[in-house]
Amino acid sequence: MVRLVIEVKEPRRSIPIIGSLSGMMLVMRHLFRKPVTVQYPEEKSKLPDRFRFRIFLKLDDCVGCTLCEQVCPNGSITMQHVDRENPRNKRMIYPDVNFGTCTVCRNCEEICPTDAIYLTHVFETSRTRNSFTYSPEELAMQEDEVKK
Amino acid sequence: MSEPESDSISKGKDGLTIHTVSKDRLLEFMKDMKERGFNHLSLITGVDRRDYVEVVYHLHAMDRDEYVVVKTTTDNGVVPSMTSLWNSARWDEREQYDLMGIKFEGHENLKRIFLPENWVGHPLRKDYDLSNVQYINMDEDGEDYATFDQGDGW
Amino acid sequence: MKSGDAGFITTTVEKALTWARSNSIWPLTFGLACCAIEMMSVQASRLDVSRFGSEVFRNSPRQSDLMIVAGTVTKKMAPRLKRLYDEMPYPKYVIAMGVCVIQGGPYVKGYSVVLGVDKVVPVDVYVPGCPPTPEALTYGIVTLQEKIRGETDR
Amino acid sequence: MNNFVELNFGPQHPSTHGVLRLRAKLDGEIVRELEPIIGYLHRNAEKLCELTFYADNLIFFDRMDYVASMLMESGYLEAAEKILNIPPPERVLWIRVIMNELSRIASHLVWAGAFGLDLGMLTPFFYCFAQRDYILDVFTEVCGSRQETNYMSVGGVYQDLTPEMIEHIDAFLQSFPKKLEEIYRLFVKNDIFISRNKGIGVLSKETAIDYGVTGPMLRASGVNYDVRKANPYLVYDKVDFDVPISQKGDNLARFLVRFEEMRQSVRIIKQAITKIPDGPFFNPKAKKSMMIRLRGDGEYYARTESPKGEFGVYIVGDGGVKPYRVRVRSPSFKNLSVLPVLAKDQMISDLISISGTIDLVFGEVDR
Amino acid sequence: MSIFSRLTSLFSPMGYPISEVLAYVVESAMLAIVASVSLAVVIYLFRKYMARVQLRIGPNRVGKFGLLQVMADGLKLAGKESIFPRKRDDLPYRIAPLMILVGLVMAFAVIPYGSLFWIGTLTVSDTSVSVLLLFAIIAIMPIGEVLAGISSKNKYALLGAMRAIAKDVSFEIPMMISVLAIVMMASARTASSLSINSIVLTELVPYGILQPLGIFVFMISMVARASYTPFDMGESDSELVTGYSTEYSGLRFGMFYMGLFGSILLGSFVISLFYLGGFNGPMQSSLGFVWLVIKAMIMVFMAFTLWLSMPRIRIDKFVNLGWKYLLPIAMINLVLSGTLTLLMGW
Repeated sequence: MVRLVIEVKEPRRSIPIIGSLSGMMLVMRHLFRKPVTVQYPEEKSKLPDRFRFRIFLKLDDCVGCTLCEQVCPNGSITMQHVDRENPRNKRMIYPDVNFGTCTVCRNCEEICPTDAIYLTHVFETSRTRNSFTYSPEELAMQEDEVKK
Repeated sequence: MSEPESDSISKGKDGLTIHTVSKDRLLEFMKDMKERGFNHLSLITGVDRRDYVEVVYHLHAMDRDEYVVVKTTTDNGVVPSMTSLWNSARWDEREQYDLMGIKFEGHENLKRIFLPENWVGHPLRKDYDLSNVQYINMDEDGEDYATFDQGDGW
Repeated sequence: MKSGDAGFITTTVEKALTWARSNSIWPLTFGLACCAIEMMSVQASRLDVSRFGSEVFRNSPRQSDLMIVAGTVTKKMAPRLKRLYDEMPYPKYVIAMGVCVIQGGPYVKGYSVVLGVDKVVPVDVYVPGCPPTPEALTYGIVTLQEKIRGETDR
Repeated sequence: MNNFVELNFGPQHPSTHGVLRLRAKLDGEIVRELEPIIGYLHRNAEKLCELTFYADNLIFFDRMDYVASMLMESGYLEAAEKILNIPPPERVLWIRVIMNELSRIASHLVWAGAFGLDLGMLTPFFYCFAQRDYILDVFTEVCGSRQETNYMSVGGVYQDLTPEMIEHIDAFLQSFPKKLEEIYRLFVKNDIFISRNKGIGVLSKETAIDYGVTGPMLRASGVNYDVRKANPYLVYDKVDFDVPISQKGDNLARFLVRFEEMRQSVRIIKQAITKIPDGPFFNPKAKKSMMIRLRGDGEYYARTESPKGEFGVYIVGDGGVKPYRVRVRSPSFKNLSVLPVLAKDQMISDLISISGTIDLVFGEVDR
Repeated sequence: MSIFSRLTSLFSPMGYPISEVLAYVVESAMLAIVASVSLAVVIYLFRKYMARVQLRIGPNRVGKFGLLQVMADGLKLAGKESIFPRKRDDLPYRIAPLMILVGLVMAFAVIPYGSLFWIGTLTVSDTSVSVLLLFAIIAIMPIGEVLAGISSKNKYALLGAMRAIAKDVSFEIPMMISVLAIVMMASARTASSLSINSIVLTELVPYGILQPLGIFVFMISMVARASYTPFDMGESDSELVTGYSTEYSGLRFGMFYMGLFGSILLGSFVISLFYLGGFNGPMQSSLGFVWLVIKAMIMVFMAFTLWLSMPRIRIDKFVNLGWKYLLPIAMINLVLSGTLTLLMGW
C-alpha cells in the first residue's frame, strides 16, 4: 500500500528580529480590518433553521407514547399526568422536561411519532434560580411568551 | 518466524486474530509477541463477565500495521503486569485496577488513577452498586479521600 | 440612616460601587470541560465579552470577581473548587454554565459527578445548555449584571 | 543536596488546559521529577455507556474530545454500526469525512490558539478562534449545535447536507488557507517562538511507541502511522492526501505537523465536496423509531484518527439494547503518560510548552 | 517660566516659606492627578488597541465608547476585599505595591516635558543630575516586585520574584552603559550633561540615529523594566499564575496593574527623550510638549504591538541575552559613540 508521506520543512531562519518585526506588522495590519464582533444583545446574528435549543410541546399532538422518556439519555424527560381533554392522549400523560439536565441532543424530537415535542431557537434561558423543570403546560407556552 | 503458541486462536468480528492464553503463560507469550514486532501495546481492557474477569490486550505492530488481540481470563482478578515489556501499560493497568479491580502483579506503582485511594468498590464491575453514593473530600495536604458521609464531602 | 447627609453619601457611594461592580466583572480563567471552550469563545472575537468590561480574565483567584464554573464538576474537583471560591475576595459571583454544573447533565446517573455546583458554592446565575452557546453565556453575564444592579427577578 | 521545592500545578492553572494536576519537584527553575495526577474530570462515561442505548451513547462520545466531537461520533459509530450490523450508505461516508476534517481543523485551531497563550502570545488565539467560529457556523447550520454536535446517528446522519451548505463550506475553504498561512507566519517568523520550541521536549521514536503515543506527536517523531492511511475507514482511501511527518521529535516538529495536517484537511474536504454522491442519508434499517430497539452482538475494536491520535473504541455486545462493555482508547491519555519523560530536567517554561504541544483534552484523558 | 514659579508667585502674598511649601504641595497633587489620568488613558488605549488588532471592539458599554471603563475597574478594585495571606511578612507585603507606585510617580516627576504655549515649561523638577535621579528611582521598582514575591509566602510568587531578580540584574547594566554613551555624547556640547533637560537640548540630531545600537539595547531594557511580554517572566501568566502579584487582591493589585502600564508610559517618555529628540521639533517653545507626547505615543503603541505579538522568552535565554549580547552591544555602542564624539568634535 502506498503511503504518501511528506516531511514537514522547518521554516527558513530569517535574519533575527526582522522576522519578529514582520509578525508585529501583521498584527498591526489587523487594525484596519473589520472586527468580526457581533454586538450580541443589540444585534443578533441570524440563527440557522436547524439551530435548536429549548424544547417546546404541542399539547394537542402529544399521544403520550413515552418514547421521548425512554430515549432521553439522562432522564431529563419524565411523564406527568395533566387533566386535559385530548382524544389522542387517552392516558393523559405528557412529557415534563428538566432543562437542568437536558443536553439538547434532539433525540426526543427525532423519535416523536407526531412531532409534538420540538426544539426551538430560544436560547436565552438563564435564570438566577436553580429551577429548570418545566411542566407540560409551561412547555406548551408559545415561544414569544417565554422570550418575554 | 515461529508462531508463539496460544491456547486457542479465533477471528473476531473486526477481523482481528484473537489469541486466548492462560494467565500463567501470558507474560511469556507477550514476550514472544514483542519479539515478533508488536512494539505498541495499544489497549488493555477488563471485561467483567460476572463470574470471571476477562482481560483483553490489543497489540499493534507499528512497522507492518498489524493488530492482534490477546485474551486471558482470571477468577481472582490477578494477572501479570506488562509494565516490564511496554511502558504504555503503566497507566492502562492503573486505570483498569481503578475501574475494574484487576490486580496486576509486578506493577510497581499500582495506585488508583482516577478515584481516591480508599474508594470502595470498582465502578465498572457489574456488581457495583450505583445507589450507594460515595463522596470525596480533600484533607489538609491536598490528598483526596472517599467517604460515605454526605456531610463530609461532595 | 439617621443623618440625612451621611445617608446620602453612603447611598451615592453604594450606587457608584454597584455601577462599577456590574460593569467590571473580571472572570477567573477556570475551565473544567467542554463549556470552557465555549467560555473561551465568549472571550474571543465573535462575542467579545470585553464590551461589558469583562475583558481581563485573571489567572489568580485573588484578583477575579466572577467564577464561571464551565464544565462538569466531579467529586474529586469539588473540594478544589470550594477552595478556589474561598480564595476569591468579596464581592464574588458564580455563574453555573452548562447543565453538568446545574444538575449533573448527561452524567446524572453516574458515580463521580457532583449533581449541581450549588451544593458546593452559592451560584448567582444558571445558564443551561450543553454547552450553552456563547450568546447564551453572554446573556447570562448580562443577567448577572442586572442581578448586581438589583434589576432582575428571573 | 536533594532540597527540592515541591510545586503543585493545578488542577486550576492557566496553562494546564483543564484540570491536569502536576506535582513537580523543582531544583530552582528546573523540573527534576514530575508526576501528573489526573482524574479531576473523570465523568464515568464508560459506565454510563453500559446503561444507555446504543444510539444514545453518542452524547457521551461528543463530550470526550469536546473540541472535535464529530470525530468522536464517527469513531464510536465505526464500532457500533458493525456491532449492530447497520452499514451506512455511501453518501453518509462522504458527509462524515467532510465533517471529520472540519472538526479536525477546529480542534487544531483551538490547540494553536491555546498553545499561543501558553507561550504568552495573546493575539493568535483570537485569529484562531475567529476562524474556528466560521467552522462552528457551518456546524450550526448543518446540525443545529455549535460544539457538541450529536450530528451522526447509527446508520447515517441526522439531517442531510444541502447544496447550500456545501457552498458555505466551499466559501470557508476559499478564505481559510490564506488566514491559516497568516497565523502560521505569526508563529514561525518569530525568533522567540523558534527559540522556545526548537530542540525542546525531544521525543524519540522508540520512547513514543513504547508509551503508546500516537497521532501528530508520533508522526513528529518520525513514525509514519496515520490510521486514515494505515487502515482506511470511511472513504479515506478514495481521497488524496499526504501524511506529514518529521524526524525531529521536538516541540517545533509537533507544531509544524499539526499545521500541515490542517492544510491536508483542507485538501481532503475540497475533494470530498466535489466527489460526494447523491443518495439517502441514513440506512432505512435504523429508522428513527428504532433508536431504542437496536440490538448488538459480538465485539469490535474500531480505530480512527482523531486530532490527538489513534482513537479506539472497543465495544462488547451481549445481544441486548445496551452495550455490555465500552472501552475507549483515548489518545490524550497515552500521550499524557509520556510527559514525565519529556519534562524531566527541563525548565518550568519548557514544561508548559511541552504540555501545550501534547494537545491535552481532559474530557478524553479522564473520560 | 515653569509651573512651580507660577504657583509660587500665585501664593506669594502668603509670605516666603508658606508660598513655596504650598506650591510644592499643589504641584505634587497636580502631578499625581495628571499621572493617574494619563495612566487611565493608556490603559483605555491599550484595551481598545488590543481589541481592534484582535478583530474585536473592546469596551463600549460604560460611558461613550467605554471611556469610563477604567474608572469602573478602579472603583471596583477599591471596593474589593483585600485579602492578606496568613503567613505573610506583614510590612513588606503592605509596602511592596506602594513602592512600585511611588517609584513610578517620582520618576514622572524628574523627567522634563518641554513647554506648552503660554504655560511655559511643564517640567516638575529640573535638577542638574536628573539622569542619575531617574535611574535611581527606576531601580526602586524592582525592589517592590521582589518584596511582593518574597513576602507573599507563595511558591509561585517566590519563583516570580526569583525571576524578577534574575531579569533585573541582567538588563540594568547594559541599560546604564547605553545611557552613559548618551551622557558622553551630550557632554561634548553641554556643561550639565547629567540633566535630562540639557541632554535633550543638545539633541539636534536624535541620538537614536547616531546610536542605533544604543536605542536597541535601551528599548529592550525598557520592555524588561515594564515587564510585559516578551520579557514578563516575573509575572508570566501561563506559567506562574501571575507571578509575584499572585496573592494580591483589590486596590493593592490595582497598584501592580497601574505600575505595569505606568512603566510602559514612562519607558516611552524616556526613550523619546533620550533617543528620539524628546521635545525638539518645529516651534519647540510652544509645541515642545506636543512633540514629546506624539513621540511617546508612537513608542507606546509599538510597545503594545510588541506585547500582543510576541511569545514569552525563557528566563535563562533572557539572562543570556542580557550578558552575552546586550552588554557587548552596549559596550560597542559606547566605544563607537566615543569615537564619533572625538572625530566629529561634538
